[in-house]
Amino acid sequence: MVTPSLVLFYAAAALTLGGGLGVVMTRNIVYAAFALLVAMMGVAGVFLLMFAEFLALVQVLIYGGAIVIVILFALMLTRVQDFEHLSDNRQWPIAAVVAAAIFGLLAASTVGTSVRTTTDAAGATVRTPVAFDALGESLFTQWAVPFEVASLVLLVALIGAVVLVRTSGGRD
Amino acid sequence: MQVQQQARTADTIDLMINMGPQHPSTHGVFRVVIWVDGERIVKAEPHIGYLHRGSEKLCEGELYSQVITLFDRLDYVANLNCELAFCLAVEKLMALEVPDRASYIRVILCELNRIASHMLFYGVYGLDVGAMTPILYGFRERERIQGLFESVTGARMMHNFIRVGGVKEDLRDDFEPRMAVLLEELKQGIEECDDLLSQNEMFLARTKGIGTIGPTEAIDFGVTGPSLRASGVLEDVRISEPYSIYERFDFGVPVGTYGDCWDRYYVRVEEMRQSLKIIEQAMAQMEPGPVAANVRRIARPPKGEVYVRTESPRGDFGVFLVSDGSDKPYRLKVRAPSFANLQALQYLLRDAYVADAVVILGSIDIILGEVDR
Amino acid sequence: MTVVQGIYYALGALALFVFLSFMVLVLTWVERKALARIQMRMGPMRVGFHGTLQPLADAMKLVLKEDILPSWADRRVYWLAPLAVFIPSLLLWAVIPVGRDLVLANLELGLFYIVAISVLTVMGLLMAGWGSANKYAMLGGLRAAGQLVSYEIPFIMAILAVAMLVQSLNLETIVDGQRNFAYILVQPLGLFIFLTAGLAELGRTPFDIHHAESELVGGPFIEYSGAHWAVFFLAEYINTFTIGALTVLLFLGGWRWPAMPFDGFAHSTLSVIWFLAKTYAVILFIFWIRGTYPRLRIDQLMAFGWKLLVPLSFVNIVITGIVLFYGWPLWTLTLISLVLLGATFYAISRHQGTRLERMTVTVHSFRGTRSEPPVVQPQPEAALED
Amino acid sequence: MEQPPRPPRQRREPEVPEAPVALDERGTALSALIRDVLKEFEVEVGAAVDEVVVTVKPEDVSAICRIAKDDPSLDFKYLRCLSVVDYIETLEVNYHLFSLDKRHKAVLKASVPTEEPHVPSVISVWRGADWFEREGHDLFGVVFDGHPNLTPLLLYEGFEGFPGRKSFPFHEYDEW
Repeated sequence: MVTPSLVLFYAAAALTLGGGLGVVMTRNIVYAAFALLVAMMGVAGVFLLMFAEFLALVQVLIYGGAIVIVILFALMLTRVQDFEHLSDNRQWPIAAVVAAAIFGLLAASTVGTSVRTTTDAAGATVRTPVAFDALGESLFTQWAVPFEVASLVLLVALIGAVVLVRTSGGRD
Repeated sequence: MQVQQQARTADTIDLMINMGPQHPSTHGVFRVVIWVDGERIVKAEPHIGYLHRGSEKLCEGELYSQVITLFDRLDYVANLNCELAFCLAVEKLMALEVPDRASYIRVILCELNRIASHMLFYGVYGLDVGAMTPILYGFRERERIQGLFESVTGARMMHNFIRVGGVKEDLRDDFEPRMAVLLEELKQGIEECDDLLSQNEMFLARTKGIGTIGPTEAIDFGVTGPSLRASGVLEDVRISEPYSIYERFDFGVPVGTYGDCWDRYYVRVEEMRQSLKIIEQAMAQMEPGPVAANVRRIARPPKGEVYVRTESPRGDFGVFLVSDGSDKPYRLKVRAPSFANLQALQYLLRDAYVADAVVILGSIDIILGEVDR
Repeated sequence: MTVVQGIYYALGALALFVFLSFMVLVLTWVERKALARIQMRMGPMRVGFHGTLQPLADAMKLVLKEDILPSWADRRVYWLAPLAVFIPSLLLWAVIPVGRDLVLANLELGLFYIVAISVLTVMGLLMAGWGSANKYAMLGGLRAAGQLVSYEIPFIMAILAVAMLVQSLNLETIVDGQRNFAYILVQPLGLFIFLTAGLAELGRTPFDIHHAESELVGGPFIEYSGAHWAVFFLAEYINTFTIGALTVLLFLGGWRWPAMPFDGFAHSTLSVIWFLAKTYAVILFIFWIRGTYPRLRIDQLMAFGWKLLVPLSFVNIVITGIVLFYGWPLWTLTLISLVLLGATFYAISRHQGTRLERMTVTVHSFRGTRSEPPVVQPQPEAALED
Repeated sequence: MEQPPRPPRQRREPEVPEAPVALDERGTALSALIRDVLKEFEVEVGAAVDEVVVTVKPEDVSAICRIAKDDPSLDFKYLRCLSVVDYIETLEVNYHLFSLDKRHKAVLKASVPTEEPHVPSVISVWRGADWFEREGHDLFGVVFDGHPNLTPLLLYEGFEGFPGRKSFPFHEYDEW
């Protein structure tokens, strides 16, 4: 049965896939960044269809904001002509194998995860949205350490970026 | 010509930006090529000549009376000051005695012209720093002055009013009452303009400490006028070499301290007040009488050469006149204040931000008609 | 999701679009008239009574105008950029209520949605800047990115502090929480941060750095003309309207009357009018600023954002948290907030270059012919720097 | 510029009156002072209307300007104007100098042959001379030796001829 949700899901999935392909296939670094954004938006759409509004919005906020920074650096630190003569990498079979392996891993873990559902009065399965206060609470109690580690990683990346763009002869 | 090579903080490529000749903030057809590193200017190179009409050469082919019209078109916002400089030069060469009333009319009109010019600067400078309203305030005042000019000279901009030996004609009967009204309006207008922009925190943040130039450098570059006075040099041709009848008036010369954009701006605002003072005194001192000396229609100054400086709104406006005794100037060199002031631009732009470029360029108040001639 | 729901949302979106377009038309007229008042002129007077039809005429002109594609432009990016700016600005309104239940989707996460979507505008500006193949546009786009990303933080933090007061991210709940007093009375500091950051997000004077007519000649929009420029324009004014509406919703009590004798339909209609009136008051304030202030420089803007607004917004959250945690009465928060606001203004006024004392130049007076030599004053060693 | 240039206008015979010289006391004092300071150079001190005129040899210009600026009694810190006058056979380079402190003024003149107009640049003395010299080079073809960047300033690159000179046709030129 074709429901609007299914249509929307296919649309979101197509966006995700198209964006992902765009990232790896374009020669233009700015295009790649834009395509990445499209892929991220597609993922957000999928989240939304799964009633994970919070996750979807986080996706938009973090990646929307982050991609801007990526593009900024792409524009500032590279020249488009740097990539014109880039040929296809000869190691693509290995890359394909690795990609397939990761895909398999992700798919297996997704299939293996049970989704909490309840049944409403009419007997249809309804996904219960996660309560946000519970989400917040578990983030800052049970998962506080991973949360902080993640932010630390971002900090390190930030400092790394700053260090990378500085020449050794720079002042102060 | 490299302004100053900065120590780089990141390994980047400079972006070359061509500001002008079609750019809203270059005040005419002026082009400055700037190389920026991020938002910082590494190098700036001004290009002029887009408005070069060969005025000096054209003057050599015109009668003395016809040259005046060409001078109108040099500094086209302070036309009367240009006319005055030329007429003074010819008069000096001919050792002409200008009637008192004519001198007073000249001074009144020139000072009005100075206010009008500074008002234009005020408005445009507001736009340069991103404020929208000042230009309308400035132009309101300027419009009032030009209304009066129209009634006196018959033209709003290209007056052709000051003549060798005097002025074209006497003032109209309604001049005095109109002038009285205008003076009141201007007094209030200048205060309003001052209130609107001068002490605005953001305006201060944009102009204080930006584009500084010290007195020694300023003199070295030949910077004159308000831009020089802003650097703390007390130099005003009306004071140091009084021409016409300027020694009869009591007026102040505003002098800045830091030589930054704000000082250059405020010196001009203050100058408008002083101009009003001069006009008031002149109106009080003026007496009826002839307005033109007895000069032949086709003037033939004696052979010789003379250099005359006047204080135009932009600075030291000099006319170097070489006469061979004929009815046309043999050689006429105009020392345009904007031309010399603009040379300092490269120095002023060192280490500035892109946004400062506009503010700095605006603060030296150039008129391209005069720069290129 | 059913088909009926889909149709409902589609119709709602259409209605929203029409409503917003109309509001933009009104806004442009109001802006021109307000600025004209400030600048002592008449503003548009020709088309319709006092130029009321001028926005329509302008819109028609823009649509009929030739759309120019610069030959070096990156076609796809160039044409997509207006949409990338416009769609987020429209999407925002999906959750903004103009009255009780007058909203397309009353999301529980309303505020979070707004925060997330408003980030996306940057992309459009960057795309426009990059796609135009113009150096001014490029600089403008980069400036926009830097500015918007920086000011996102205080913007979010100011919103968050309000959400803490209500313990909800739902906009209607937030308005309901202000049934006794508007939050401007509780968090004046929050309002200051929100409005300032909001102005920066909008890119309006004094933060119109990426347009910067005087140096960048319009920034990212420099190459656009006709309908595509109109789309940017539309988005910009919708965003202005959004900030006005959000200010009213978060700090000024939304559509709530102090006392309302009616109920039912009359109540809702009057509420909406009341809400719009408040919004326009805020927007007029924004226009007033535009008529008065010059533009900041990019580094000053960044310094202001990172050195002042970001710490302040964190402080705002901390004090709100402390007051809420210890269950102190809310007027203590008002007090602390006001003190901090005063301290902020004092700090700004003490800042070199923006000192509030009157700056002036020396006037040397003379009488008669002068013979004294001019005074060459020593230049101060430390020129004013910030 | 196909047409041959018009014959240059003849200068009038000196039947016309000369402008009277009226030096004030500052000027008189200055001319004595200049004679004193510049005695090791071959200079000729005269006067024109109200200004002291110092005629110098072109090769001395740079050195004399340096002295004029640095000597505390002359103190010509301010170069008011630098102009070139075309006297058909010679080009005369005029330096209008002014002292802001002492308030005296003088003109420095150096005549160079039109065929080979070479004057040392004074840009190292006054930075403000930069554009004036470029203009002189543009319009009159005077070569200011030592100027770091003698590129066209007012004219477009590739312009032929020197439009300031008397020999340049007045109206018969191609519009750019």
